[in-house]
Amino acid sequence: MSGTSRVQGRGLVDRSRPVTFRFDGREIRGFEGDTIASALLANGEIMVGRSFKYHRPRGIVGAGSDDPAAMVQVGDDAAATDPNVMVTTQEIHAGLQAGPQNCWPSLKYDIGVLNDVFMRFFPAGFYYKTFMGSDRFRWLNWMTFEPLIRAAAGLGKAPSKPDPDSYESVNRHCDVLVIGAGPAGLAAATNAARSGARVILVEETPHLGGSLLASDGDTTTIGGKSAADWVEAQKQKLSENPDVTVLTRTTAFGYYAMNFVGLIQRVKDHLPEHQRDAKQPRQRVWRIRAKQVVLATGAIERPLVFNENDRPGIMLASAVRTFLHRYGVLAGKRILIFANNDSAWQTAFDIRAAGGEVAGIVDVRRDLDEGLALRALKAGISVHPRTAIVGTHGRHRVDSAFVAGLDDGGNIRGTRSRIECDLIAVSGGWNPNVALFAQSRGKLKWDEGLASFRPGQSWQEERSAGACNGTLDLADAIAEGAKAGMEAARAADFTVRAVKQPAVETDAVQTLNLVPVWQVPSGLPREKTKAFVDLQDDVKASDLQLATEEGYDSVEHAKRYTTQGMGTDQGKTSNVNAFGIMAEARGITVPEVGTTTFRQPYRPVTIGALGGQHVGAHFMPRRGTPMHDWHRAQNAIFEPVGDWLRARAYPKAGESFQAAVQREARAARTTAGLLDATTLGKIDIRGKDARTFLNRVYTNAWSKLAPGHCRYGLMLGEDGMVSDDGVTACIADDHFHMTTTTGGAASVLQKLEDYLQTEWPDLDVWLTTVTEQWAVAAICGPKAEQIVASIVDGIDLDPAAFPFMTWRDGKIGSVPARVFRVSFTGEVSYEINVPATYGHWLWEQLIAAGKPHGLTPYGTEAMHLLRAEKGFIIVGQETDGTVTPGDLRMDWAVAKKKGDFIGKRSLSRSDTMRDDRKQLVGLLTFDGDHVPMEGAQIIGTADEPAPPVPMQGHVTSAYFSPNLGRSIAMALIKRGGQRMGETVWIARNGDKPVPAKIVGYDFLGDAKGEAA
Amino acid sequence: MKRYSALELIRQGLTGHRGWDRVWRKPEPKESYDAVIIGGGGHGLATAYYLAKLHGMTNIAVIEKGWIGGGNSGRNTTIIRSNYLFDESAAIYNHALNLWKGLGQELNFNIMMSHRGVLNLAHDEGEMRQLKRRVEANRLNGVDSEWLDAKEVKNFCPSINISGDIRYPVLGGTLQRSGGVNRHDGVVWGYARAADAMGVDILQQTEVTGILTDSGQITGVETTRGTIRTPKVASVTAGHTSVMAKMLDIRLPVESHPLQALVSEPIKPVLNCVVMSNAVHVYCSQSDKGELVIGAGIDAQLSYTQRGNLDIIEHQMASLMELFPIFSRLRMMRQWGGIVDVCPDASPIITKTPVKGFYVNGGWGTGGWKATPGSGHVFADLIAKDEPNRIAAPFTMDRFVSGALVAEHGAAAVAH
Amino acid sequence: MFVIDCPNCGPRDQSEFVYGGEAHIARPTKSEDMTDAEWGEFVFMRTNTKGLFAERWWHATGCRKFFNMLRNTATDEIHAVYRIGEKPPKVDADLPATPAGEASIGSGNDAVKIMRADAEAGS
Amino acid sequence: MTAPVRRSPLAHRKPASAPDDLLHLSERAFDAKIVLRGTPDILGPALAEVAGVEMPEPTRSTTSDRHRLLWQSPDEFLLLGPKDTELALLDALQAALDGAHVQIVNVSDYHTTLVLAGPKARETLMTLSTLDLHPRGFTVDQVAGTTFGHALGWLVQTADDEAEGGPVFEILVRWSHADYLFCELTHGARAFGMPESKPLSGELMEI
Ligand SMILES: Cc1cc2nc3c(=O)[nH]c(=O)nc-3n(C[C@H](O)[C@H](O)[C@H](O)COP(=O)(O)OP(=O)(O)OC[C@H]3O[C@@H](n4cnc5c(N)ncnc54)[C@H](O)[C@@H]3O)c2cc1C
Ligand SMILES: NC(=O)c1ccc[n+]([C@@H]2O[C@H](COP(=O)([O-])OP(=O)(O)OC[C@H]3O[C@@H](n4cnc5c(N)ncnc54)[C@H](O)[C@@H]3O)[C@@H](O)[C@H]2O)c1
Ligand SMILES: Cc1cc2nc3c(=O)[nH]c(=O)nc-3n(C[C@H](O)[C@H](O)[C@H](O)COP(=O)(O)O)c2cc1C
Ligand SMILES: [Zn+2]
Repeated sequence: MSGTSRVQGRGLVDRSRPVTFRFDGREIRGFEGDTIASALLANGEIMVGRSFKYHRPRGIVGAGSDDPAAMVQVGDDAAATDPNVMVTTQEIHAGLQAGPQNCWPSLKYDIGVLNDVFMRFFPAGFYYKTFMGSDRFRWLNWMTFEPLIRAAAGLGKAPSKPDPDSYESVNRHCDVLVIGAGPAGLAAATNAARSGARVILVEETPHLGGSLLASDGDTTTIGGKSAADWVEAQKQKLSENPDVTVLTRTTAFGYYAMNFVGLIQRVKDHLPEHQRDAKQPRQRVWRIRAKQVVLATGAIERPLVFNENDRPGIMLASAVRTFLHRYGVLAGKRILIFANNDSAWQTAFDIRAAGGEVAGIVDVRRDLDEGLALRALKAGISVHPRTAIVGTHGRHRVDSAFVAGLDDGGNIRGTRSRIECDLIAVSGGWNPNVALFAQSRGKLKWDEGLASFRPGQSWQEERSAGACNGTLDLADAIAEGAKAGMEAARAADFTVRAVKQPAVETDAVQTLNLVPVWQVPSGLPREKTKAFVDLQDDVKASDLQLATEEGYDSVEHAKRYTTQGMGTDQGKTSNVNAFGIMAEARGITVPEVGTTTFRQPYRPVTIGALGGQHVGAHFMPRRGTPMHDWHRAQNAIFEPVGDWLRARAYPKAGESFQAAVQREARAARTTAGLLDATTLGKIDIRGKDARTFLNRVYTNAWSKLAPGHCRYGLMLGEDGMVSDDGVTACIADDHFHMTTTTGGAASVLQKLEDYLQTEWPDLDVWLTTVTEQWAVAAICGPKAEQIVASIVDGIDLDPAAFPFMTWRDGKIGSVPARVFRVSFTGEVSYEINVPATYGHWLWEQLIAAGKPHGLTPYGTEAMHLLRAEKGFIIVGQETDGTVTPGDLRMDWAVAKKKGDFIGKRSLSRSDTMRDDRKQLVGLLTFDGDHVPMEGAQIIGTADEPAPPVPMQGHVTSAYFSPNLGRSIAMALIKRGGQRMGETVWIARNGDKPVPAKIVGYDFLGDAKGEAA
Repeated sequence: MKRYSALELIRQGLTGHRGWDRVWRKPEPKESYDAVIIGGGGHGLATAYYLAKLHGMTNIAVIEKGWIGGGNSGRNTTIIRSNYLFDESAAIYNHALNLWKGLGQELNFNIMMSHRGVLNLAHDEGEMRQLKRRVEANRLNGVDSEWLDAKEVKNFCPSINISGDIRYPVLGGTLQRSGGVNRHDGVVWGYARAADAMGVDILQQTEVTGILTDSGQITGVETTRGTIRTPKVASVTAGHTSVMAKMLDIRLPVESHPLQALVSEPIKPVLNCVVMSNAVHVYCSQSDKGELVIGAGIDAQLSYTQRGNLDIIEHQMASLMELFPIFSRLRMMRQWGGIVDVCPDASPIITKTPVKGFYVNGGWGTGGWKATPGSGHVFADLIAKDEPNRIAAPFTMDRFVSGALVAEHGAAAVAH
Repeated sequence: MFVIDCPNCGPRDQSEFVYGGEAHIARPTKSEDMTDAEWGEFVFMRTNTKGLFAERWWHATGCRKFFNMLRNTATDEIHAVYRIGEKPPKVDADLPATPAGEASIGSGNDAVKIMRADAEAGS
Repeated sequence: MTAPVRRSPLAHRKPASAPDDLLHLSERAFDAKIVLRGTPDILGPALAEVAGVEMPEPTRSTTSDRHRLLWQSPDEFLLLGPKDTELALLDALQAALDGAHVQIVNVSDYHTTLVLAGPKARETLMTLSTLDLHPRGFTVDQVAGTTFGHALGWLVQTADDEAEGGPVFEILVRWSHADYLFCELTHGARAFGMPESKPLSGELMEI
């Protein structure tokens, strides 16, 4: 049954290139340029799927992205399958596999159709009224029913393997962005481009021309050319202009603030596998910043809502024209027209002209245009004025319609008669496609003539032209487009002269004469009428009426109660009908009902495409230090610290992580350890007021720190809570080198700039980040001095000459180095800073020099352990945004007398001065082998009572200390500082709490004295 | 109020569904009420419901400037959990969770409460520590919460990618099995219907434009439908909390930001629980209808536009790809924004104010949906008794003077 | 996404900037004389204006300068940028007609449409 | 001890090119780079004397035969000079500006420079940058501190579009973002036949 419905000589499909694809397990033949829809129709098929709720058969209704429900699953590969693909937009190609979704066991025989049988019990929102459990049957609640409902819902299936394709997003700026390449958009783009402006023209379908491609190209001339030639000429003009970009198969999906528009380009979906360029992404998001936008997105035909209007074979009249002219396919063999306006009559004429059979024109209007009636008569088409379709028949495709006359009250009069047909082409009028305009936050207005909404007041730099602006006449649409294009160019500061617009001659129907009918009467009671509004979500007119009666009368409530317009098409064809039906039900006008909110995207956008290239390996930079390669080569275990990756430990072959940490930590105290400390934030501070500045940003005093010396500082937020810490060195009286935590580097610099620029602009201070200027190797332990001595020149390492908390400049080879005698471990320690490009070399020198002395590189885990042995805090581990210096029992770091500093006042609030706050203490478990879990809670009893259990605090850090031969922990405990020696218990999930003694947190005590 | 049941549904089905009652009346505003609640979101309606049910205050009105549920209640990702760190938070959120459990039945309205479990993932050492601390605190507070290692995470939620190759591998996570999602609109409607049945007037399309006082005591409100007298005004206006307070020259520690969410096209079930990750920034579940419901991030700037930026969504989707590479070919169907009222400590304000008779419930920020019944319950108590009860007491405004913040913000992964 | 006209670098994408919160909140110089309540006011309280709002932004990737911006938070329309230390300029903005209401256009809050505005759409 | 070896952040990456000279991407490491904080009236004479460059207008850069001076903010400028001259420059500038309220910081190792040249340079950059990089929007000697995907950097155009081989852009990027940016640029340019460099990954993160 191939090609039976093809009409010779029409359409853009390439008849020299047949294409075979599979649908529902069968081979289907079409031509290059066909969509699944046009190929199916050419083969006499129209049913493609099942509806969401009642599993009713669904066929092709539209011819483009406005189709409400004709969706399939494309691809049978577990990784590259696509659910909910619209047959009307998916171009066919060799190898394409498509299958119906939401039906089982097959498209034709679907168990889910039982829902349809019981439809009367499942009106809108029925699920709110049941399944909630009752006093007697509590188990009959949602948890029992949900799995069944879930399994029945949903449409297609998600892939089960990761996506093999890639995506990309790109940025562009332009002067004029034109969306839609119908006659209006083409005129806008060419006229804007004449000015020299940078123009981008976007078209959703593969071809320029819009509705011109859906009309008989021979009966319309523009500027003396056939419509097709005119389109070709515009295309030529645009392609010759280097400042114009034309994008087809590209949908403008989102109109955001400040003329930021998102486009989604389908780069490869239409190509067979072997033609897909591996260098190209599957889809591309264009992020456009346009000075001016011209919307030329056309109009969307709306169907009529009548009884049994959802059968496959009931199609929009414009879609019938599109299939005929764009694809050369007659969608039916005997086509009945049903309309309330003139434009659908064109469909009848076109069918006749193509040699098809028209079963008649059923029109609800009484007064018909005489010219049209005459044309119909000439074409041998029977016309039924003041008549309505009141029902249809046909199992998987309509085979006949029942019609009846209407009286002046719009009610059914007389008896039903039957008209045989295999396709009903309906038109309820046109809705200007205002989605993007509304997204831009423009204000819609009601147009009585169209009985629809169209753009009212613009809010952004944008103008609408053509059918999307309610201008349906072709000549007017072109003129309006041209004007919009020129005005947009001028608004973007270009000059352009008006030129005469081409004359349009056409015998296509240009009038509308619409008589709105929101629901066609059926003569049946409401419960017997199956008049569908939203074909995807199975919303019937009666559902909207029920919602209104029940009190869900606000348009937003009705939407949510019935799910009207909440499907993948977002109500493109159905919303205005729904508003009309609601208006009738409420006895008010449609504009009084208002619209629901148009939201992005205009059409669903692939999630992967939104992620763009920033996924997988490209997700986030893996920031590494100059020594990173060395750590990698040692098979270090890494940990993410913000964007950085830091070496956590260096297990040797066969060694466990924990064993490695113990070994590294032991070495650091017995021989020497080496840590890559490059990631610490570093800020160069200079200016005569630098000391004053430091006094204000740190809690402690900086007035007396002499050049050559270093000091530890605590930084608070204005709320008094510890936010960062680090060592700052005095380089010269007006020059300091500050270090911050790794994670705090950026935020501290921002905070300091903030205070400097906005609170204390009178201070003469400059700040510059030098975080990545320096590579830092921290070497510590009993052998550190010897090792450092063997490579550093120009520094007297004698502790008397180079004491703790000072720094010196020296050289390593010819490389200038700055060495800080600070310690985060309690061991004698040197933090050697060299310019980053020498970092790797420095590290290798230290490793080599240290080898004879047992130098052991250690990672962040051993670093944490070592500092805990010495009782140093880590901001973010001992603190959590609720901890003051007093809570840390670090009052020594808070200068009482120096004047104000950030957060000072907060320390004297009633709550921050409470004496039962949690305080940092050390904890020694009675069982020294037991290492408490970090985060474990502290309780006051040996047994865990039933919840709620009073909690006294929690373990912030805990390690097995190789140097003390037992476990150590730090904890924040209520009143901890005053409870030395007390026993508390550490709660354990499922186990008996572990007793521990509260102690000071300098576990090494004076044994290792390098403490600030 | 005609009760809803399967039987009634069948009866109505046989008679064309013509016998259903209106869910709520459409009353004209009275001249005066015993109390006026501003804000017809979940919290406001729950407050009214409990005031009427538990405190016998039925001569009250809920005033809503748009349609009820049109604020954040209608635009949230409906994640419900109570595994908060601090005792104060655990108390109020768990109170809410317990109320959620029987709420559908109590309201005689199916709110589709699905206790399908909430996973909070950890991706680095710091998060592991924080989440373990939370699990332990939860357990001792009687909040259902457990720790899962990466493999157990995968077992519980097979669609997650736990590969070690990703930028921030999943190291483990917490699971609250009683957490889950529900149907936000159903909750709003259920509360409204039940409150209306007890006599509460729900005044939609009525905006409060001013609050009247006389010597420091509330006397009424000005609305777009006239003046209404009342001795008690309770603001439950989420994103507009500051705007309400400003009518009485009260400043609050609240900033209103756009927060976005989106849904994918509907698909057959692929995600069986709620997944939340802070480091990779993903909040995701699948609705009963089949869409993936994905919470995006908050815009940095404040705004009252219920919109947000595309780049937030783009980052969100890139993050989603880390944890769920199999979602890549699905499509975003709709995105939207709400206006969330964020407090510096990420905890709510439930408080009396210097103006006698003026009560404020707000500051729930990105995560107040889960609290709806609990919030309404304790707020009703505060309005009726003019004193916060034990659960509400930590959330008064006093904490911004004393410093006793309930700093979930600093302490735990708080979002949604 | 906003395009923010940095006073130093010119119009740039919002992704280059960091939001700096409400503008014109001067840090008290004599905090020791303040009550807890007064201090709490400075640290925590914000006007959170719906309407014309002065806020700070930091051009993090560019000139690293803070500056002020006047924006209508009911529509996100940016009205002016000006330097730290300067007073906000006078501008005309489409402000909400009522305190919690919406600007006549551009608010984006179609979802809380008010009846009367609905009716207007018809005229 | 071995003789000092300077290693640039992209020492492990070879220059990459797309066919037909559409695009070339390479690292130029070790330029001398000095940050100068101060007002132009104070810095101007010193820079003229030491480096022979004029103070640039906002968002522009100026050049002399050996130096380029980038505007970064009204009081922040970045001086670029030949390899191994940073210490001398530092000394000379310090001497010339002695006692003035300025800050002079050696950041030679903070950044490295990526050079992206060729007719497809703009398009490639636009896969990552939100700047208006059309020749009308971005011209020779223009400077912008901005983001490239998740990396930060300073972009400067150093050769005109009309120049042989097309426009040349330089991006100053910090050490830890250099590999990411290099790979993103090759990734963004894959459509032009650029061989793709994969970001380093595979660090062990599980115990
Ligand atoms: C995108 C998004 C995702 C979220 N996800 C979650 C989540 O997963 N889990 C979670 O727990 N929370 C979540 N939240 C937060 C949650 O939605 C809110 O905390 C919660 O819904 C607030 O409820 P409410 O009743 O206080 O506010 P709302 O529902 O916003 O109600 C306030 C009402 O006050 C009305 N109002 C305002 N001004 C006036 C006036 N002058 N006169 C009359 N009426 C007025 C408004 O119109 C509104 O209807 C999310 C929020 C958003 C925006
Ligand atoms: N007589 C009638 O009743 C009637 C009705 C509707 C249209 N028309 C005809 O429409 C024509 C008006 O032309 P027009 O140019 O305004 O509309 P058009 O329909 O010819 O073109 C609109 C174009 O915009 C594209 N588009 C829509 N949304 C898009 C998006 N988001 N992204 C990218 N592309 C998108 C469409 O694919 C289409 O090609 C006239 O010729 C008129 O005769 C007539
Ligand atoms: C949990 C949840 C699920 C949703 N599911 C859908 C959906 O299936 N289809 C849809 O169109 N919108 C869905 N929405 C979005 C709403 O349509 C709407 O965008 C949201 O309530 C905000 O309202 P507004 O867009 O009218 O401002 C959902 C919203 C939420 C909160
Ligand atoms: Zn700037």
